[in-house]
Amino acid sequence: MSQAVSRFVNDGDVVAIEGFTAFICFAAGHEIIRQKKQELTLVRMTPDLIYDQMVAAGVAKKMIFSYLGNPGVGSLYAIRRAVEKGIPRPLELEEYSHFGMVARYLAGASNLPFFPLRSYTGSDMLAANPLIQFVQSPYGDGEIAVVPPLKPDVAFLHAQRADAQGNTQLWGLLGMQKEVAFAAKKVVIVVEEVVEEAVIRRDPNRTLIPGLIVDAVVHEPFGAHPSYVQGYYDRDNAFYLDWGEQSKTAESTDAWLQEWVYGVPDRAAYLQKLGQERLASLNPGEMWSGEVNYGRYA
Amino acid sequence: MSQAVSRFVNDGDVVAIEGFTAFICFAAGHEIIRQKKQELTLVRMTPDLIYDQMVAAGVAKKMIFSYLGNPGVGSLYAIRRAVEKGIPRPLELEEYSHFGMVARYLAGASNLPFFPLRSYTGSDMLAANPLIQFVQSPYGDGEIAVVPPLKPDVAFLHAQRADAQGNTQLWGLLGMQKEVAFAAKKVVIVVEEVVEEAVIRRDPNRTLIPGLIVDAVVHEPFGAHPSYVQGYYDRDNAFYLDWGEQSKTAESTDAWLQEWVYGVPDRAAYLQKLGQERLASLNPGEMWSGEVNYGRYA
Amino acid sequence: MTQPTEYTPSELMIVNAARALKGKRVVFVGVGLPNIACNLARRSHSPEMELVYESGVFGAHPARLPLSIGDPTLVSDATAVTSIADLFMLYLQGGLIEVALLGGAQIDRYGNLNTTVVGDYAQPKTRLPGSGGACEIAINAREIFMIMRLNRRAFVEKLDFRTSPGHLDGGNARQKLGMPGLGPQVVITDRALFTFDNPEREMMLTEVATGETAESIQSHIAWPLRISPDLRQMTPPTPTELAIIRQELDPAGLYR
Amino acid sequence: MTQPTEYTPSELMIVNAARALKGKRVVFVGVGLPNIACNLARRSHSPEMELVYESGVFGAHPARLPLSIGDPTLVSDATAVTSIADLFMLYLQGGLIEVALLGGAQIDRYGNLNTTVVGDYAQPKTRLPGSGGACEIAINAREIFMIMRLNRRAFVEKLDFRTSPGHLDGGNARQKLGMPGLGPQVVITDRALFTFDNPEREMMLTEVATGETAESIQSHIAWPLRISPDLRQMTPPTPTELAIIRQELDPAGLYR
Repeated sequence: MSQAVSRFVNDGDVVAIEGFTAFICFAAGHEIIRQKKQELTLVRMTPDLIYDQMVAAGVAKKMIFSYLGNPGVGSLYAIRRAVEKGIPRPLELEEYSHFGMVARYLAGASNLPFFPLRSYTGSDMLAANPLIQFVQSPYGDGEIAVVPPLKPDVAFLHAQRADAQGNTQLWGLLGMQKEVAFAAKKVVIVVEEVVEEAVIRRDPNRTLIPGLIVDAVVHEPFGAHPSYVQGYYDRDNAFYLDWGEQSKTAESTDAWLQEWVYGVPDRAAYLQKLGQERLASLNPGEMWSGEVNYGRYA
Repeated sequence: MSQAVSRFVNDGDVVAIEGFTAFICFAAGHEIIRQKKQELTLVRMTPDLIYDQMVAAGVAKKMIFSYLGNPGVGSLYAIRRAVEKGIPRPLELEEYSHFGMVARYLAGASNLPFFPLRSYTGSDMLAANPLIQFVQSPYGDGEIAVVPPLKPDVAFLHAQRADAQGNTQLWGLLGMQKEVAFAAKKVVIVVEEVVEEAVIRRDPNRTLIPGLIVDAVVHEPFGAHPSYVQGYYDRDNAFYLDWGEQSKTAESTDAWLQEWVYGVPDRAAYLQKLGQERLASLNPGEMWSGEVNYGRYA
Repeated sequence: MTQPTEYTPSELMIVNAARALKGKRVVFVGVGLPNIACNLARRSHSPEMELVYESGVFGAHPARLPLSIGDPTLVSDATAVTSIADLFMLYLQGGLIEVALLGGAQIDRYGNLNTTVVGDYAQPKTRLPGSGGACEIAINAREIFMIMRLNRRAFVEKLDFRTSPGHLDGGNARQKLGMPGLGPQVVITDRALFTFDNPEREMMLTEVATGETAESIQSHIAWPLRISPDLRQMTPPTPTELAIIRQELDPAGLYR
Repeated sequence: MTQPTEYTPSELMIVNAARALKGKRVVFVGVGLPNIACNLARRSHSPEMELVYESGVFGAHPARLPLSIGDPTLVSDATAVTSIADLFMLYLQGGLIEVALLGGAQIDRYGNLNTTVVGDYAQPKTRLPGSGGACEIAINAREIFMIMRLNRRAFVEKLDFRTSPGHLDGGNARQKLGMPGLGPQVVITDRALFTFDNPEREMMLTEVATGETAESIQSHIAWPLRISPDLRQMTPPTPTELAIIRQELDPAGLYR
């Protein structure tokens, strides 16, 4: 991960660490903090704790997003401090609705000049974000909102498994992982398991991201903690609740970063500090998918 | 199937029997012929043998499509007779490229006034089809082709399996089955196997079509013969080759329809006539997907 | 046998939301109160109701009470789990959602919602979460039901920011803009119920909870309230409803 | 040891296409000759080449010779299989395809293709298959290689219908229309090889097969042919190339 971040993240880049509630690659975020990257534009539909921590660490000048909250808990205090008080530095916001963000990724992934969606009419979001425009339908049925393509310089996407070439399979909440992967200029895949190509090829419909567009594969078990990976571990809800308290002041937030990010050299050390018992408590049990037959057709 | 066709197909309807090379529901097409439906508009990216047979039978006044061929073999003679000579009746054509058809389905499925795509510039298809239009990007980067939504009155979609509520799973070439299902006003799912809801729920990511949009489920094993269903049977290539000869004259085509469509009351009789040996020869062997763990999260 | 006769404001909202959902088939739902309300509806009068989560889950059968709309327990044993793009394009914009439940920090008399900022947008006093999916949900879902606590800071004369359109400036403003959905139909609060069942599509008091009057409700609302000519008393939560909530849906009392 | 020195027109086209594909990483491919050409390239000089099929298959490992781009043998044991929408939006339009191989019933001097009709569109003498994916492939793939038999009915002065744009009227016409791809780069036939390596982007004879001359090639082409100043003799298929085709890729001789 250290190598992937130093190689693919440059100061000033547009960086996406995506995943809808699941698959949030905290391992990448923490390494970006440790490497003291600067002036990043952070892209994520739901900034979540990961961007709260990164904004608190001062790596970001801007954020492109659609929902700013600690899911199921409350506010993201570090981001609010940056926006409301400029601590540790001001943070520019570029804001969409969820569908608008998805549409921007879709336009970026499919090389379209814009993507149309039925949203924004009658909303003040139009005034707040001049990139949201309207085009007239040539079929005489009025106008429709459009958003421009978004192509992050680099995306970190977590998944259950990939082969060494980056052919990536994921299951559970698919979120926008596929669209971001195709939209990004560089893609780093972070997985719970690196598997043989043969494992991937047994179920080709489950391959959401082809190795073709992947620049690096990082093997980082529990790399999405405290978010979750379907079938591998549960969300560490206590962590989310604790963060609601921990992040309330700049001082306590910094103390946390010192202890859990700067104070550990890498993810392995973070996990060791977290402790085997805590990780074991996140075991989700088993519920298997069953198999389907693709046929041999020899 | 008899019930589904009589209930959901009205004379004059826009009918889609889709599937890219695979999952082509010949069972539905033959039943529509037997019930002597009239003045249909037939929609399919690749009309294939199924629409060649339906056009020969005179059920269609119009076809909306993007590639007119007997895949891997040659021409579709019945459709060519209709277009070139008006036999048995003239056939109006509305023509797109593959991507244009997909884009029409996407617009229909997602209630958009149009769908943009980078195609058609510099092509005579623009002159041949005035529904293909251009819109200007509001971001100053030129214009882009758009096509209008396509919402068939009824779609027949074949798949490996569904539960009684119509929650449908398919694997292999996914084609445009999902997009057509969401675009169509009525959806008839035709499956090799009707399974318990529990089977579907073991692998929710494989559910492409939710029961929510399904109006009927028809259990019709080998309903896609002579096309194929991944893991269940192979394409009957001899049939495709034979059709290349059989369909060369109106007389030999009619003779085939008499014997294999009008001459059998239903799909079961067709299969019996085809013979167990021929069906057995299409067995694809086994290649299983492996299982993934979704976790219990109790 | 002890029958619960006391109930909390949350329970009142849950019960009223569940009742309003009677007969609805496809509901777009978040976690928390709306989730419990939908499940109460399913276990009482509407067993056929299908829930769609913004996270891409259809037909969830959670083995535990989900903590967020992205909880993995919603995925395991669900009928279908789809990408966010498909969820918004095919399910929501495709017109499959009959009712969506929304809330916000501020609401005005036409059911427009603010979930973005308190104060000025560029220099906010309080930065709120923003739209999430609310803006397009408000536009595309066939009907919108709101669930919010009644208080004067929330029921304002003028929104600081209009995140999600309700009936805009009232009347047929939505249709003029070509919005597919019908907009807000009901506002469910802990003290009263409001509908928009008038030509101006203005929030109108139709039911008051036990102990409340039109006057007491007005005191929590910034604008002069429109009152239904047949204002009714709310039927309190029944023992059966409360029992389902307390014993089956929220035994830990998280949402009490 | 018998060395094959005779070869068929098809084998010549396969070998020339394979050679032209040298160093290309991502190729959009149909079945038949293009499929065999790609696999010959993979087994000789370009083992890293990735094939993408219009049917949605990436990284196919077929257990038998596929009969169509939709053959189920392409699916089993493939690396990824995707919807047609994803194939066209994300792979093709997304700009991932380096080279696509196309053919047609008619081609003109600027590499524009007709696969739609012979004769008038409304009253065709012969109704051909139409575009399929060819129109958007011709626009979006970075480079287009054509494979066609050389004859006067195909290499025409004016197309009956322009299905897929090549270099349009020549020069930088494509760029002016904002097309992402570079357009036709080479035309591979059974008698000669052509490129468009001139400012007018006009088809230009660069290699002739054994036994052919510039004059003999001109006799198969309707327009006055542009000839490269350094016209070369084509290197005939090598024994190794022919052995791979005949023993491994098409042992049944289907495409001989």
